Amino acid sequence: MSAEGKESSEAEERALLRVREARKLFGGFAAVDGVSLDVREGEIVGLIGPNGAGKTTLFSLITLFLPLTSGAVYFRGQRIDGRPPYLPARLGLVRTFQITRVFARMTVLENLMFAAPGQPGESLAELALAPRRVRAHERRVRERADELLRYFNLERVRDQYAGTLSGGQRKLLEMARALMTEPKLMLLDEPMAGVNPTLKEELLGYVLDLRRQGMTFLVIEHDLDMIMRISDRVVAMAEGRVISEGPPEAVRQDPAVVDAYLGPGGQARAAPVDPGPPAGRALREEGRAHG
Amino acid sequence: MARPEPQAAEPILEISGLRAGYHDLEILRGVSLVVPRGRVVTIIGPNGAGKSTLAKAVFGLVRVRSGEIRFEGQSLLGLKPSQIVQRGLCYVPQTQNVFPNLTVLENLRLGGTLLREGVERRLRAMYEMFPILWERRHQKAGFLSGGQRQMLAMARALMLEPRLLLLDEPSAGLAPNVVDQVFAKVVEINRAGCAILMVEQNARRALAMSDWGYVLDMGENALDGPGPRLLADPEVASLYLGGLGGAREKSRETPRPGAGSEDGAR
Amino acid sequence: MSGLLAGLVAYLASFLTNATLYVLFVVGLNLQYGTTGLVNFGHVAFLAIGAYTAVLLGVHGVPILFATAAGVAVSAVFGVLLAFPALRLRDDYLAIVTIGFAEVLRTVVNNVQFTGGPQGIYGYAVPLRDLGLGYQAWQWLFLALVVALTALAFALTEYVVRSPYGRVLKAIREDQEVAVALGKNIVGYKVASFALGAGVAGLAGALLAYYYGAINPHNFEAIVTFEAWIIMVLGGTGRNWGAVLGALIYFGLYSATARYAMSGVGAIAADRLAALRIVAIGVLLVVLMIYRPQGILGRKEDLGLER
Amino acid sequence: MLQFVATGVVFGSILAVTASGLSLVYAILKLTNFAHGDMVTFGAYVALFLNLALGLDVWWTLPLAFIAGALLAVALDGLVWAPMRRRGAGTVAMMIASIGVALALRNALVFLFGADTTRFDMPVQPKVPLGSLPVMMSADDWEVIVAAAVAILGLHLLLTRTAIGRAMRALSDNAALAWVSGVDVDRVIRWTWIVGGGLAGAGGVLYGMTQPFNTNMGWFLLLPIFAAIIVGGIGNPYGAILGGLLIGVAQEVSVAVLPTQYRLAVGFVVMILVLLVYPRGLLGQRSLS
Repeated sequence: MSAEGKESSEAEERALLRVREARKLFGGFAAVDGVSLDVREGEIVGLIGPNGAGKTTLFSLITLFLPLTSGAVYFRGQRIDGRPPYLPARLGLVRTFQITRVFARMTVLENLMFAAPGQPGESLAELALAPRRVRAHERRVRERADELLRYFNLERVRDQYAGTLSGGQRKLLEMARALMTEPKLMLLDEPMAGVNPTLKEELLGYVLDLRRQGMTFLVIEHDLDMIMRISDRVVAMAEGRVISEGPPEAVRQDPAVVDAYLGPGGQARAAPVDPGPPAGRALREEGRAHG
Repeated sequence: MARPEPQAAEPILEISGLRAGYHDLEILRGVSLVVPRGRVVTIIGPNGAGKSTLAKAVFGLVRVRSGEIRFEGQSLLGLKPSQIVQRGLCYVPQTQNVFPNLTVLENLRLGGTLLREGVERRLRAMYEMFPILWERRHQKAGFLSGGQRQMLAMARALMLEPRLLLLDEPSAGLAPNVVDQVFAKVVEINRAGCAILMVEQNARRALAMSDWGYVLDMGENALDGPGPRLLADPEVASLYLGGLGGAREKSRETPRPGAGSEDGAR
Repeated sequence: MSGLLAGLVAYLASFLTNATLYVLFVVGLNLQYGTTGLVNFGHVAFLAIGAYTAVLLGVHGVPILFATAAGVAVSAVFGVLLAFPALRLRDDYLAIVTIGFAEVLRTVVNNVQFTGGPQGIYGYAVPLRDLGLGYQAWQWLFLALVVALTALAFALTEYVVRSPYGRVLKAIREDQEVAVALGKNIVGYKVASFALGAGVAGLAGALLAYYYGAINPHNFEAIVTFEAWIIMVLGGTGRNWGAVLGALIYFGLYSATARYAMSGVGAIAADRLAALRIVAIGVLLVVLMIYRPQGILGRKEDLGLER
Repeated sequence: MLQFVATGVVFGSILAVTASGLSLVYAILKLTNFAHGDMVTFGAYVALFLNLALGLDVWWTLPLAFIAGALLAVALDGLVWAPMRRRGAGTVAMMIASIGVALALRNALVFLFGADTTRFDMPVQPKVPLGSLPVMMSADDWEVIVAAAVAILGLHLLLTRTAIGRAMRALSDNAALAWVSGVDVDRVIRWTWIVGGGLAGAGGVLYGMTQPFNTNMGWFLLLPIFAAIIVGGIGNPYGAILGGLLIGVAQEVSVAVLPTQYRLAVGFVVMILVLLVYPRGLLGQRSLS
């Protein structure tokens, strides 16, 4: 932890994503209430917090799915809020969804090929005037897609409708599809939700492997063990605000985070039943052992 | 660690080997639990452990693949929600649990839809238990505060005098002192003879007031035991809190500033 | 004997021409709904615009080739105009707006002078008619023209649908938010898809006008749109071959019952039998939607997987 | 000018009756029913049959047409909509099916009654001036307005004062919660069709009282009816009443400046304008309250 001070001083210039005082009101309710955070190149940042903390809303604000009420979002030094929602992906910022959203009535291969950027064949003029160029580019896109299908072990279902895939395969497809956009930063929204332990390890492996190849991640995850294992840094949110931020170890120690998850401390206050003797020491030790 | 003794009272709800999920995502992978008549049982577990799915599965809102759900000895599988309600098991969902464009009174009357007689008697009982609802009876439910809505949702479910009330995270999104009020009501409801099966994220308070607690992890039973003792169980912390448990004691020493004094009406 | 045969041959030509024109018309609808997911319940409007534009220009001395091209272009332009308000609308609103557009257009055509009002227009020049061929030979020649143009439109839309461009259209149909999240600017695609479909319908309209030799507002009633929908869903939405199959089945059934509908059966007058035929069409549509919404060629998952 | 407003109010109240039924069906079933106009036609022809063949006074046919419309709607639900709901059909599939129902229903009526324009056998009443205003209205005009008002008042009382009305509002508010609160959803749906179909049937009779009609009347009414519910806010029967009156008056007043044939277009244009300015309609969306 000795490097902490140095890290924060370098944070500004190295930040790939900077969110400043992001706020989102729904009616009078602040779903995101003045959130600032940075994600630096090559990092895996975990975003945690109880249900309703505003994590997914924050994702939607960063990817311009929803307009900010106030605040700013910078990606690679460029201010992007207020710009059209297709822009982030073009700049290298792509997200996945809590509940997977694949193009059900398109094949797995089509799902991937669709996401590739800069395709000349997406213009009618090019289709008419430069069919050869379109075909050549298609070939390259297909090769890249096949590569990813191999990487994610989806070759067998390449030509199936994505709607026929299992839940786990959909997760992988969504991640592969996001990778087709050649992103710098991936926002993963609960990649482990509803996933069996084997696939969880597999997904974890992919994230770590991609990071080794230079990818940056911001990950919402409820599986705290998982998030502690993969994150360089953890940001905890509750009720629309950042309540704690730092290395996993520090966030884990933060009483505010524990309170947010377990309910505020002092459980005896309103409890009509005697809570019994505290077992703090044992809990702490057990907790460390699991950390 | 010694296993707690089996519960003594006669079971009102028994779930065994329940597997359920959406599409091809299996959220529950074999859950079993028992609610004794007249007791409070709480299910806790990290987000995504399948707590809410369990509540929905009991109510037939999620397709059950295998396993059994018995209420007073009879299977609930394949029944319509209205039939389940009729048998004496009522449900309060986590969110959107009132009809915002209906008045408080209309919400309550709707809760009593299946009553053939005694609607007025139940209304009086509900107003007695929740005086705020009497004051607001002609207001649209959409204008109530979060805590008041939760009270109304519980009252609506209680109109039918259920023998078991299923609560899905009654404390979600409420300010701490409102949570206190809600939990106090839950105890009051229980003392009036209604068994409670509660799904909660707020483990500390929920377990403290429960006769029995179950911890779910990844859609499976992880631990169970008497509520307060379960809360003290070190294994719970490791399962439920991931690596966070170590901070627990520290947090008790330094309570969050203002945590208990926020105004309830947000 | 030879008279009977000649009658049969002529009948076959008219059957095939009608069916092919509908294939063309449905190819346009299929691009809009089957591929891109835009509900268009007023497709007949573009048929009418193509027909009237081509005929009116022809009457005023514009060569047929240019008049026909103008019919396509004007239809496409109206497609763009209608697409803009429609872009933000949900399926049900879009359905109502398109129906309304078609009905209002028909009202206008019925009531202005230059379209000939309810009497319509007749006696205009028709392609290939001045080659000095007999009517029957012309019929076959014209059929060949219709088939050739339909095949061309068919091939071009297939090319587009199978291209990266078509992939974007399909992604819009499946989940437009995700398409945007992956970096595609979808607005232009939706407008273009609607306009292209309208243009194809405009071509069908011009050819229809040439084939009939006379047009009036009665030719462009809402039922024509719904016939196109039946043909599309019969074959299976999103598949152009489905349009061919659907048109053959639909016109097959239609012709099979035509003799009775023309002459009546016993005491039942012809117009009542025609009505009964439309009752059957309606029932067919309902039964199809209940039991096989994905159509005959459609895969089972085509509709079952909607979200 | 005032005369056009008066005629518009008469037509508008008929629109209000039919549109509120359609809106109710949408609110509870989320079904955009393109066959609603032909259910209006059906009501008119049931009344025509009772009036011409059985010699019943037209006013007496009004409740009978209501019942016939309700029965038809319930039957169609059993034959078409319930199976589609069970199979989880999408909104577009339901819309296409409703087109099929519309075609079948309309042409069944053509088959039975022919396509010619017809009218009820009822005494022609003189139009008399309304006080000192330059407005002529017949007794029938007034009666149509009163009947429409009674129907709408009945709908209002049903929605606010009865258990089934409360359940309807609950179902449109939050279907999932209604489902788990013990509401018998099948029963509410049945009543929704009874009311929606009944109002369509009765609306058809009211229309027939004001002018000659043929089997196409429902199709021509469909656009103004949809314009009314969209202007008022789709799924809100009270909005449909407001929208019906607005569209009715707008269409008739347009006759002062445009050829009468464009009345239909006027309603449509008003609808487009409202959609552009208030995408959710004047009284908002999806609420029965």
